[in-house]
Amino acid sequence: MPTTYVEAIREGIREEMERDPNVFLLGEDIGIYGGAFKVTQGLLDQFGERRIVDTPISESAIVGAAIGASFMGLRPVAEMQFSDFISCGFDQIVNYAAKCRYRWNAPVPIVVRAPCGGGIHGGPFHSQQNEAWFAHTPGLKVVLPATARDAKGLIKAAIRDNDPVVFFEHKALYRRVKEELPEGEYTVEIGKANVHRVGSDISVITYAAMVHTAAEAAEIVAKDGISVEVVDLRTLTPLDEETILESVKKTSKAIVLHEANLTGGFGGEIAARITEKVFEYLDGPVLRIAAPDTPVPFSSTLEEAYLPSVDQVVEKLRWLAAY
Amino acid sequence: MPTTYVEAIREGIREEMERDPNVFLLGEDIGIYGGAFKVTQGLLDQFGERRIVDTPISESAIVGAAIGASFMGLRPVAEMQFSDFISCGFDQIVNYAAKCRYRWNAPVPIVVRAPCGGGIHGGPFHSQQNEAWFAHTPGLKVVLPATARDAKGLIKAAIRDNDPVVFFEHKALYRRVKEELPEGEYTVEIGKANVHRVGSDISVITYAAMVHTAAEAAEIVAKDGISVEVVDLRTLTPLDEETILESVKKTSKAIVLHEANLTGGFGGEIAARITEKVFEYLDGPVLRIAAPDTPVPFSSTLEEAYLPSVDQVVEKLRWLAAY
Amino acid sequence: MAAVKLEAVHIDRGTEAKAELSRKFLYYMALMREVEERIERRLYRQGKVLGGVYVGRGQEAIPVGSGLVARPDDVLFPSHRDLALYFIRGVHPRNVFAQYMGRVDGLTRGRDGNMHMGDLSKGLVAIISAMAASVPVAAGAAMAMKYQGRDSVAMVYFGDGATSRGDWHEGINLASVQKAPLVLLCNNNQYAYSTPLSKQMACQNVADRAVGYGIPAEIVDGNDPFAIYEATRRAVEHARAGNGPYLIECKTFRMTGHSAHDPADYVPKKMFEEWGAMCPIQRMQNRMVEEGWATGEEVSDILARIRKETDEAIEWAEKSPYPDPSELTERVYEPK
Amino acid sequence: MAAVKLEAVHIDRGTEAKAELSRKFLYYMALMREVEERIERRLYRQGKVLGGVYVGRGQEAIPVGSGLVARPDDVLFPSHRDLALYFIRGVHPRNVFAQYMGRVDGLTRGRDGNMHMGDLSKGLVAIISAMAASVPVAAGAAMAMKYQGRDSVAMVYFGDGATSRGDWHEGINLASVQKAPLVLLCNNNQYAYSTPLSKQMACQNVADRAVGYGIPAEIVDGNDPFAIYEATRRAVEHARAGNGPYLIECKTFRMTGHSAHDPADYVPKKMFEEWGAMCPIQRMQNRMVEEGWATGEEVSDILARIRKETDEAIEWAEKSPYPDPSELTERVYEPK
Ligand SMILES: Cc1ncc(C[n+]2csc(CCOP(=O)(O)OP(=O)(O)O)c2C)c(N)n1
Ligand SMILES: Cc1ncc(C[n+]2csc(CCOP(=O)(O)OP(=O)(O)O)c2C)c(N)n1
Ligand SMILES: [Mg+2]
Ligand SMILES: [Mg+2]
Repeated sequence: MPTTYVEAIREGIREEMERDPNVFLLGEDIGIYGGAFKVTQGLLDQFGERRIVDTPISESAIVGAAIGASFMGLRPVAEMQFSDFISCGFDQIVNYAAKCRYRWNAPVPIVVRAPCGGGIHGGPFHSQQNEAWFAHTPGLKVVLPATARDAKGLIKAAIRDNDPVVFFEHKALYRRVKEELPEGEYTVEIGKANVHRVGSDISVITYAAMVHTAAEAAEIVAKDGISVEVVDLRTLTPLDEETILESVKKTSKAIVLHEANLTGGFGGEIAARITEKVFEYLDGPVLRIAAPDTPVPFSSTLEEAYLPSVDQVVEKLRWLAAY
Repeated sequence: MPTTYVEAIREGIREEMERDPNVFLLGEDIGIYGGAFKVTQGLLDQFGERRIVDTPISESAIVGAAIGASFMGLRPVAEMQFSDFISCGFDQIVNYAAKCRYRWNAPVPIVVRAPCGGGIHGGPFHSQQNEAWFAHTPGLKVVLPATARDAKGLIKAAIRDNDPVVFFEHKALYRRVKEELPEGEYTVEIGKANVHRVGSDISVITYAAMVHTAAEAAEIVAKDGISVEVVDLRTLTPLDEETILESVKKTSKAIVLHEANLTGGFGGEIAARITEKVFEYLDGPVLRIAAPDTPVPFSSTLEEAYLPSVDQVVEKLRWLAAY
Repeated sequence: MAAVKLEAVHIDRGTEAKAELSRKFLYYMALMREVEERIERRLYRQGKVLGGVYVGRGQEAIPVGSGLVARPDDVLFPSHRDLALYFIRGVHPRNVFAQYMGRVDGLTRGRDGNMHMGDLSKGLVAIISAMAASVPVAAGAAMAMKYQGRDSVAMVYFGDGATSRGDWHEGINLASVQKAPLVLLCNNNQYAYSTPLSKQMACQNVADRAVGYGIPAEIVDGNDPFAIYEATRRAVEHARAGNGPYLIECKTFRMTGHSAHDPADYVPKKMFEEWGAMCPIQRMQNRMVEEGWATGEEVSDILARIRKETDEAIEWAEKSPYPDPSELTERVYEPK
Repeated sequence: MAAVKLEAVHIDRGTEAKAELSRKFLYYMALMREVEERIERRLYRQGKVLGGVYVGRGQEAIPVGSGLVARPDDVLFPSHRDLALYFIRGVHPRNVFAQYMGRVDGLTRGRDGNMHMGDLSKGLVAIISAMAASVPVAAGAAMAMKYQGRDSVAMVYFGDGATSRGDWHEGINLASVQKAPLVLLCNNNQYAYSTPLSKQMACQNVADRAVGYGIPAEIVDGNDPFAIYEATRRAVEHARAGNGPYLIECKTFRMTGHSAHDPADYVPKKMFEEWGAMCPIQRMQNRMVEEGWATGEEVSDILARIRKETDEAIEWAEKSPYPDPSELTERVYEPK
C-alpha cells in the first residue's frame, strides 16, 4: 500500500523512537490531539506522556527546552504547529542552537519540525516558506523533503544527526503525495540532492512542493522535445553543490524554482553559485521562478496567482529552450 | 567641522524630533545612558522622558509597542541595543509590522534601529549582519548607510517613511567615518543606490562598512590601471536594481561584496539579478565576497580572518580584470 | 475546573437603563452567535469558507459585556473569539461574511481570512496569528494615548493559552512599568486548542499572574455580560485615571472545537453539558423576561431581526467578487 | 531600595563544618573577586582583553553560596556575573584568563569571549548574550533529568532585568507545568545596565512573579553566602523531591558599572557606599574571625594564596597562543 508523506514522517519518527529511548517529542497539541496535521497521531498511545510532551504555547521555550534536553543526552524532536510560528522561537534557533558547537563544542542534536508552505488557504500566517532565514544561519541544517520516501528517510536522518536540523514539511504534500516505500529500515543522507527526473536540455533546481510543479512542467514540455532535468535539493544546508553544478554543466541552462518569495530567497544563492562556478558552461541566463514579494494572500484567486504555477514554469522553460 | 557617523545619526534623529512632535524613541538604556553606543546621548536632556523612553529588556515588546504607538499616529524609533538581539523581537517585525499594510491597509511607520557588524571584538552575539532575513520579508524596508552623510539623510527619510524600516547602523563606522555634512536640512531617498566611486572596468556592488573596503581596494588596483566602480546600495529594500544593472552594463564585470555570511546572504540576490537581467553584457562570472559560513568569532586572529578584507577584494578584482 | 457559579451581577442603575443594556447585550451576543453558526455550520461545510474557522460560541458575553463599555476613542484588540466587538464598532455582518469567504468586500479584501481583520478608523486592530502578539502592540497604543494626553484606553483580548507566550509577559510588563492605560481581557475557556489549563500553567487563575506586574486583577463570570460590563467599567476607570493596566479574567468555556475541523473529542462530555447550561445568551433571555426588562415576544423579535439581517448579509456577501489576481502585488508598501 | 538588612544566617551544623564552609566561601568569593579585578582593572586597561567585560563585584556570594550546594550531576547555567561557579566546578583560572584574552586555551578556544563559556563535561552551560535565553534551556535540561529518572537539578542564574524577557516567562512556565527540577537564582542587583528596577518591573520583588507560575519563592540577603547556601538547599531539596521549580531572589548590588567601559554615573553615589559596607567578602572575613572559624592570619593566607594562583594563571594564559586563522571554519558542524 502506498504511504502518504504525513504517514511517512510519522513512521520515521516512530521507528526512531522505537530504536532509541532518548528520542522524545515536544510541541503544542501533539499528544492526545496528534498534532494540528496529525503527524504524531497514535504516538501518545504507543509511547505515553513521558515521551510525547504537550507544551504550553511557547515556541521559544519549546526550542529552548529541546536544546537543554539535548545537552543531557536526549534527542528531542520539537514541533512548531506551523512554520510561521518559528519566528516566535527564532532567537533560540539562530543564536542558541546554531552556535553552541562552534562556540564551546557543545553539540545540539535537536530537530525542529515545521509544517510550511501554501496551497491550503492558510493566509499570511499559515503558509510561509521561510527556509532562507535558516539557510543563512551557519550551524543549522535545513531539510525540506518533497516525497514520502525522502520524508521518512530524512526525518530519520535528522533525528540521528548531531547538529540542529530545521525540518520543513510541506503541508500541501502531507496527503497529496504518496508512494510505496522501500521495505525495512532506511535513511536518506542529509546534504545529498536527488535528480528527480533526468534530462539534458535545461536543469530545474528546486525543492519541496515545487519539485512536483517542476516535474509536471517537464512532462508538458517533453512533448515539445524539451528535455528537462529536475534536481530536488532536499536539503539546503548542507547544500549539494556538486549535483547542481554537474546538472548545469550537462544542460548549460538552468532555472531555479521555489515557493518562497523571490527577493532574498535561497534561489539567489543557487543562481549565484551556478553563475560563479560554471559560467563558461552557461548558454543562457539563470532564471528564477518564485512567489512575488508579498505576504501569502488568503483568497483563492490571490493565492493561486501567488504560488508559482506549472504554467509559469512551462513558459520559462520554453523561453530558455529557445534562447 | 566633520561630523562622525554616530553624530550624523543623532543629528538626524534630533532634527526629526524637533520637526515632528510625534517622533519618539524607545529602547534599552537610551535615556540617561544615551544608548550603548551613545547614539541618543543628550536627547533626554533636550526632549525629556516623555519622548525618550527607557524600556525593560524586552525586544519583542519594544517592537510591538512601536507598532501600537504608530497606529495612534506617533512615529516611534525603536533601538535594538545590538542587531543581534533583533532575533528576540523577530516575530513582531516580520509578522506584525511587515504585513499590516498588505493585510488590512494599516500603515506601520516605525523605525527599528539596529547597530550591526563586526570589527569590534564583539564575538558571535554582538557582531551580526543579519539584514538578509529582513530583505527576504516583503513589507519591510532595509537600510544600511555607509557614510555619515547618508546616515543622517537616511535616518531622517526612515523616520518620515510610512512603512516599517529596519535601519542597520554599522558599529565599526560610528566613530571611524566622518565628513562635512551639507548645510541645512536634507534627506537621502530610500531605495536609491549611490555610485560611491566611478569606474569602468569592474563594478563592486556592496553596502555598509564594506563600501570602504571596496573603495580601498579600488584605490590599490587603480595603480595597476584597473578602474573600479563602487556601487553603495544604501538600501536593500527597495532595491535600486537600475543603478546596479547600469553599472554592470558599463563594466561587464561584477563583484558582490558583503560582510554577512556568504550562503543565503543578499549577495546571492544581487548576483542572480545581474545574471538574469544583463547576462549578455557579462564578460565574466559574477563573483561574491563575503564572510565564511561561521558565527562571528571573538578572538582577533579569527575575526580578522572572518571579515572580508581589502586584500581579498584586491585579489578578486585582479583575477576578474584578467578574465 | 467546575463552572464558576457566581450570582448574577446586579448593576446600580434604573430599570430602564438596565433593560436597555440587556437588549443590547442580547442583540450583540445573539448576532455573534448567529453569524458564527452560519459560518461554521453552513458556509464552511458548503466549502464557501476556506481556511480555518474559530468561533466564540459560549463566550459571547466577553466581547459584548466589555465592548459596550468602550468609548469610540478607545482602541480594541480583539482575539479570534471576539467577533461581537466588530459589530459593536459598526462593522456590518455582510463584510464579515465576505471576509470569511475571501471576497473583496471583506475587511482585508481577501488578503487575510477569518478573524484576522481590523479597521483603524473604527479603532479595531487586526490580530496576527501568533497568540498574544497583540499585547505589546496594545501596550504601545496605550503608551501613545498617554503621550498624547488623551484619557482613552486600549483593550486587548486573549485566551488562557496565550498567557504562556513571552509576548504576553513582555507586553504587560512594559505597560505596567509605563502605567499605560491598558485593559487586559482574558477569556479563560480552559483549553488552548486541545491543551487543558493544567498543561498550560501551574497557577490556579490567569489573574494570579497580575501579581508579577503589580497590577490589579479580578475574576468574573465570563458568561454574564453584566458582570463583565461592571468589571470593565472598574478597569477602564482605573486606566483612564492614570493608574496603569488592569486585568480581567473571564471564566468561561469554549462550546465547540478549537476550530471548525476539530471535533474536540479530548473534552469530557460533562464539561459541555455543565457549561451548556450556562449559555450566556439563554441566561440573558431568561433574565430579561424574569426581571421584566422585555417580554418573551420582544426577545423573539430581536432574534428574528438578527436572522433576517444575517440572511441578507450572506446573500449580499455571496455576490461580492473574489479579488482580481492583478491586486496581488499591490499595497505591500505605501503606493508612490 | 535600601540595602536589605538581614541577620546573618546561622546554619545548623557543628562549628568545624561551618568553619570549613566559611573557608570555602571565602576562597571562592575572593578568587572570583581577584580574577575579575585583574581582568577589569588590569588586563582590560592594558588592552589585553578585548570586547566587553562584565564582572560580579559585590555579588560573589550568589554563585558561591549556591554553587557549593550543587552536586556534580547537577547542571549549572551561570549568568554573566557568576564566575565563581566555574571555579567551583574545577575550571582553572588560567583558562578563564585565556578565555578573556581570546587565546586557544580559553574555554571556547577564542571563538567567544568573556563569560560566554561552558563545559558540558563539568556541567557548565555557556550563556548566549540574549538575557534569560538560558531559562528555557535549563528548563529542558531539568525536564530531561526527570525523563532519565535522575534526581539531579538544573540551576539557572539571571539578573533582575532578565526577568522582563519573554524567554524567562516561557521557560519558568514550562518548567512549572512540567514540575521539572529547576532552581532559579536571581541576582537582583537593582540595575539592568543603566536601567533601575523601577523602569524594569512594576512589582516590588522578582519573587512576586513566582505566584504566576504556582511555584515557591524566597528572598534572601544576596551578600551572605550562608543565607544563599541554606535557601539553595531548600530549593534543591524541593526540586529533587519532584515538586518542581523554586525561585530564589538574592537582593544585592552591582558594585561597578554594567561593564568595564561604563562609569555608572547614573547610580547614586550613596548606593555604592551603602552596599560597599555590605561587601560579602569583607563580611565573611570579619565573621570568620569573630566566630573563631579562622584566625586573621589564616584569612590572610587564603587571600595570599589566591593572589599567587592568580599571578601564575595570568602568566600562563599570556603564553597561550591566539587561535590560528585556519581554525576559523572548523567545527561549525560535526566533523565528518
Ligand atoms: C504563537 C502561536 N503558536 C501556536 C498557535 C496555534 N494556535 C492557534 S489558537 C491556539 C490555542 C489558543 O488558546 P487560547 O489562547 O487559550 O485561546 P482560545 O483559542 O482558547 O480562545 C493555538 C495553539 C498560534 N496561533 N500562535
Ligand atoms: C535580549 C537582550 N537584550 C539586550 C541585551 C544587552 N544587555 C546586556 S546585559 C543587560 C542588562 C542585564 O541586566 P540584568 O538582567 O539585571 O543583569 P545584570 O547585568 O544586572 O546582572 C543588557 C540590557 C542583552 N544581553 N540581551
Ligand atoms: Mg483558551
Ligand atoms: Mg541587574
